[in-house]
Amino acid sequence: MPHGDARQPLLHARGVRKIFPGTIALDGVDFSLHAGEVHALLGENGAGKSTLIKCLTGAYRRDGGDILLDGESIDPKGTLDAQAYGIGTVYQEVNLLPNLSVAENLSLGHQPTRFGMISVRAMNARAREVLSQYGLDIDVTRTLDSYSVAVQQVIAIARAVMLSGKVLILDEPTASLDAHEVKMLFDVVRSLKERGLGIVFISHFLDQIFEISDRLTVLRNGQLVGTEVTAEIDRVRLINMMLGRELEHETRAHGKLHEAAGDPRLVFSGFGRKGRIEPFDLSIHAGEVIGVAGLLGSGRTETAEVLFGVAHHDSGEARQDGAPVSLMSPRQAIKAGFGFCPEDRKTDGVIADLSVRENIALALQARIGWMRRIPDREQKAMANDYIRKLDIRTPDAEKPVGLLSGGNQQKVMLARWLVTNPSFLILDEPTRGIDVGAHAEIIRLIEELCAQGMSLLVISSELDELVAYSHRVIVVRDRRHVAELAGDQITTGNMVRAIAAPEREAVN
Amino acid sequence: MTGFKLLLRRILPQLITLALVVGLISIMFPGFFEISLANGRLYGSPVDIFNRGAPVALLAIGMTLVIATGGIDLSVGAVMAICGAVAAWGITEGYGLLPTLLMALAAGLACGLWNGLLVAFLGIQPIVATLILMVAGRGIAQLITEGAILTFNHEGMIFFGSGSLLTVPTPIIIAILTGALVTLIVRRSALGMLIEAIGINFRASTLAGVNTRVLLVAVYMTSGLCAALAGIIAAADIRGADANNAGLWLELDAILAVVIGGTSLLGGRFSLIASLIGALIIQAVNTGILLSGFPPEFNLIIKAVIILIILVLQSPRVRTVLAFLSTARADAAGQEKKVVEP
Amino acid sequence: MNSRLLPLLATLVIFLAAYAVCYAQYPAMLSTRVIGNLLTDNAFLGIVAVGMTFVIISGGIDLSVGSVIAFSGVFIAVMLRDTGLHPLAVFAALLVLTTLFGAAMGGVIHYLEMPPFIVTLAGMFLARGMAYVLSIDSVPITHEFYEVLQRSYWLMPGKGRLTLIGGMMLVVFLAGIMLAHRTRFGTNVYAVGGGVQTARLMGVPVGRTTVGIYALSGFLAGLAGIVFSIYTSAGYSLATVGVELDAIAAVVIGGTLLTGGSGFVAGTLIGVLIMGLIQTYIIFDGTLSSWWTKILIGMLLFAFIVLQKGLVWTSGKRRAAGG
Amino acid sequence: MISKKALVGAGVLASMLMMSSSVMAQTVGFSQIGSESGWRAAETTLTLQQAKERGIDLKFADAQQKQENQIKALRSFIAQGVDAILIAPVVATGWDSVLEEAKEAEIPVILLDRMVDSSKDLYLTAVGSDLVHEGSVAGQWLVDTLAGKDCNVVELQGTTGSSPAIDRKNGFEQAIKGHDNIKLIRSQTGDFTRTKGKEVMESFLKAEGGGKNICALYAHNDDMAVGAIQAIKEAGLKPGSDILVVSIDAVPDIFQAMAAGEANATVELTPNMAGPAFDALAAYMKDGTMPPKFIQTESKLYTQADDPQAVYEQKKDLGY
Repeated sequence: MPHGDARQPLLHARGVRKIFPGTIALDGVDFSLHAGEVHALLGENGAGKSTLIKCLTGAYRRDGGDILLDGESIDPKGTLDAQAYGIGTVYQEVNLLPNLSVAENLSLGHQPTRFGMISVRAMNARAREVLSQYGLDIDVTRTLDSYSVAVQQVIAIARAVMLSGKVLILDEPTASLDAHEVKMLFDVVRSLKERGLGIVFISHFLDQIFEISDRLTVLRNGQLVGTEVTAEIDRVRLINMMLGRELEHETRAHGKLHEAAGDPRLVFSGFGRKGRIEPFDLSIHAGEVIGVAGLLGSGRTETAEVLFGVAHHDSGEARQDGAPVSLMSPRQAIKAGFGFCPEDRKTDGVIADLSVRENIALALQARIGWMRRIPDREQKAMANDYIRKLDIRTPDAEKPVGLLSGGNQQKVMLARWLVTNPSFLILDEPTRGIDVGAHAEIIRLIEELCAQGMSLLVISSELDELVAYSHRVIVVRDRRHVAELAGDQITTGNMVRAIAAPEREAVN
Repeated sequence: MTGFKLLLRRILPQLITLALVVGLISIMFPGFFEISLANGRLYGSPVDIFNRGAPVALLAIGMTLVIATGGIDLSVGAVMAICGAVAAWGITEGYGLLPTLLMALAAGLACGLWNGLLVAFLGIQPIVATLILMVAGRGIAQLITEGAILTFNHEGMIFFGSGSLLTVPTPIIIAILTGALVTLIVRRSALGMLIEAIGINFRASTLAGVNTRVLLVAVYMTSGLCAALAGIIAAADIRGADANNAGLWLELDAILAVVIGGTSLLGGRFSLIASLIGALIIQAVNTGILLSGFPPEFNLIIKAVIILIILVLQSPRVRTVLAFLSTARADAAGQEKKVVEP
Repeated sequence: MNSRLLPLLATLVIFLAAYAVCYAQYPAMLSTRVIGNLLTDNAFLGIVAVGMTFVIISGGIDLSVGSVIAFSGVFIAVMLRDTGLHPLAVFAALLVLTTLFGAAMGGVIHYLEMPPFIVTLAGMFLARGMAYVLSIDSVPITHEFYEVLQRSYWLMPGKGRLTLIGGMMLVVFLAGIMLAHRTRFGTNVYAVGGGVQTARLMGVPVGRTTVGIYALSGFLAGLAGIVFSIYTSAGYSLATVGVELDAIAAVVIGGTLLTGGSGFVAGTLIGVLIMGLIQTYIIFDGTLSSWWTKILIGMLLFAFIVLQKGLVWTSGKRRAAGG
Repeated sequence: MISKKALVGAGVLASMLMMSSSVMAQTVGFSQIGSESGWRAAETTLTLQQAKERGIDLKFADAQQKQENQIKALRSFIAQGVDAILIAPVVATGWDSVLEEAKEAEIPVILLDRMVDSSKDLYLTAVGSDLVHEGSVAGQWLVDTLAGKDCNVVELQGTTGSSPAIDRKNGFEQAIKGHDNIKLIRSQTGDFTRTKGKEVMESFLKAEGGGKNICALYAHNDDMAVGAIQAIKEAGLKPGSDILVVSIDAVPDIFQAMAAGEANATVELTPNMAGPAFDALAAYMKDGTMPPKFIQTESKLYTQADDPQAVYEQKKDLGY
């Protein structure tokens, strides 16, 4: 290890091995974590990050290697066992119970009791006290699902720290948070660091890694690439470590204005829905990419849902090539040649138990009706075609899509819409939660599609990305479209200003 | 060819179970396999199993589709009573065979429509939505028969219960034809895949443009239609509509048949033929009990124990253990991985 | 207001409104007799519905309870007839038996990963089958202790009786409410209903809880069987057919979601009372034929579910629009 | 929901009007078991008819086969303050406390069709037939008809555990006791329904050499017999001659079968239990005449010699 620390590490994994049938998921990986340190863990999907975490927390039985905590060898039998040792984990999808109150979630299994009965007052008081350490002042008797994901995430951290208190593993905690919420979370992480916890931090966002971590460890294909002090490494080198190659596609300002040839393909005027998104005007040309920037909950997903008919618009109208078009349901939108890759792949996107082939054929089949079944041979050809084109990593087209990784599921979703040959495709966070390689491929694909004349509306919280491929960018705030940037105006700075600007010009 | 092999592998557990149950009966009752021709009709205990199993088999066809969408239909027994009552009423009122049959089938469709609307458009949980018709349906059937057993002597109608075609009893033919037809429609069209998609992920299916609500309604209507056929058979069999007892508790048998057929109650992948074999297994157990000569107070306990054994052997955990014993260790590790994934 | 309480409140409002309508038509409906009857006549249903509430909150279902009640009655009657045991000893033996029966079903559900619907369906057949094997006859209970139990009631003003079993139901409801909201077991039940995987990750002993839930349901079904045997002083293998469906309906009317995770024991009490009210109203009316009775019960069930859904939906919408 | 309330309101008005027109009439509560068979439906029809003829305001409550519902109904009748209660109890046991409540409220109770185990002073009288006797009438007919010939009998029982099933089985067994020529070879439940009657008979036929070993069928009710007759016919045998058929209830359909020579005998259970009950009630109300504790209706045996077609015509409109 290049930057060995004189102190004894808090958590030390030595030569951890994990073998799955056919693959070596972890091949003798070393990893060390000090008290009061934030240690980032990086790597593409499939690099072995999750496997390493699961071996550390005992969710997997490792096939070799030692794990030392405070210098003592430990062998956790499962998540709970790990917790007892002092190792807590918080996942991207909050692993708390939405139907229980905040206080119950915090104290589950450790409720204060009097005469065998739970003392609700003590439980709530304790919850309030614990959360106040994290700067949260909320009604702890309300159910968890009445709070935002960020708050839930902090509650999850609070619970993990309360129960373990030595090592905190954060597995992509920021994936569904907006910038403000990330800041709140990082404040929490910093304060925990000061309290002497060792924190393992996993994220795809390089900015965040540079901002929060002290050291970082990169894995690739189940092997340790290296551990570095964050302050001493630059971006390019880090990406090289992760990919083992130069990034072919560096994000840079696009600079080119879309040649608005002729009339727009789609014109939405006064389009909106009460309570979801204020009426907006939007026109889209063939071969144009429109970016949508804004924070989570600002109305960006709502914009997509209104356009696609998921939420019925209650004002305005839509015209396609000059003729009015009805968009009151996804079916009508699909009939008009729309496609929509939703943000939440798991619940809104893939049909987990159906095969890759069936998932790809689904939207096309739904459009041409149940009576005219796409013959198996055609389905297979279609699926194989896109498996090749989009480089979907799957042994064959018959594998249930739920068993694929997130990035590959995203590609299947894309393929599902591409086979319908849409004229207008809406992508909501197409690159969220997927590894850097797949990320670049999807961005290249977006550019390719628009070159072929498809119109795209892409929602993303990665502003660099929007700068790279958008011809115009709509900025959304407080459920309103507040700005439209085009050409040279499209810079991250302009977007951030538009997102952040308090609304002074508003009349009401 | 591979499709056939896949199918065989899918229904193999059910086939083995059926063979075991039948084997058990034939040990206790050696004359079991004797089949003869009487009155131009096949006659024998195996024929009885098919014949008596026909109503449950029909219910199981509709039930399979409903369960594949993640729902359940508790009302099918009551719907049988309603449709039987309509059929008996129509024939005694002299509407003629064809109009009467159409009326009975329409009644089944209407019941399915009601269930489907409650589930798909009012968003009521299937078990509650169909409970309403389960409670009220028998009342509706009695309203039609005015509480009495409405008897008829129309030869054409009776044919559907106790007639035969080319020596095969009509109910068997109806059940097989319906099963084949529904399988054909569902698998040759895209319906099967769309139904499975709805059962696995309703919201994602809607977003992919699947007409989820209409399909849901259609599935409950199919269930109603199957129940109507079963109701007509049941009424024709005894030449009368017995509103109180026709199809009583058969919904539970139908659900059991589907589960024994290996379709998950959570919805998703389904197999109609496996459900049909499931219905046969249940009827084989029933017929076996009748042939055994045990006192009737033991009927339920025998049935419960046999079904419990079948279900335990088919349970995912026991299957995993069996798979673990029969395949390589590596395979089992793969299984374990799937289970652990949070 | 806490949004969790909304369905409960909706149910209460519906109950009071329905009672007011009944009272307007038949003033005798507000007599202490009718109120006493509501408690006494629905005692066994209420007790079993408490167990069903826990099962449903955990995301399961228990179809066996009706048969278990019938089995309990026959078991008690046969034991009292054939052995010299005191009823209390028989009660204890029975409760152990039904609790174990429930626990066994819970064990099969959890450890064999089988759906509760099917496991308890088999349990339903099994329990009734065992009742048949014990005795197909209706066996009267003549023990003097039973007379004491039956004669212990408080005569309310207006000749209404608050009987022991009616009071017992209220006690069970109180205990159920405490168990649900004031014990770790109760929280664990909600947790399992909220998500089995997550609950497991958070350290909820899912297996123990599942077994406990069905054991509780079996225990309460046994208790309901004792109450039913006091109610009818007999054991009869054909008794209480379909009570599981009544219990489920009461739980659902009481605002508990069949999907699990949310609901209230107190709501179930109101659900039971609403069902009793409907029956009383139909009897007071006295003009409905057998079939119209069934149709009306179905229609009212439908009306209650839709009404409740509507109330929850509109207030949810108002909240969304407001916030 | 508003329209619903309006509906209920209209109902209030209508029932008030109706009440005012029958102010003088007695109010009698009638707790019926349910409508599980044609016979039961006929009993309900006749009770309603009889009440109407006498100007009695009958409160009808259907218990859907559940004792608990019947107890609820009785308690509601008491709370409502009816003048008398008729009840067809679903099971004999378990009526003590509710009958005591009725007694305390001084409401006379009359049992219809089936008996209860309770003390005799808890009810005014019971109208019904003797179920054991019915079974033995059927058994005696078989004994007489066979006149010593060997005969294997199969039995279709009613719903397992129900009192008619138990008593009719006992009565029949008593009658054939000591007649060694008659052997009961198989007995299964047919749940009192035609469907099950047919299905069980089919198995009997298979199990007994295609029916060659069976000489007679005894069914606990006519409905099961009607189903079984079809099964016998479908097996290529002649019911009524190859296999003798005797059953109980005397519903219209069995007379059709008898007219066609497919059934041999049935024992009548009259559905008119309410007539004698109302008579006894009227006498008691007038001057306190205590009726006998059990008013037994006739268990008349009908055979093919009794002009079954005529009986059918006479019975078919009684609501069976």
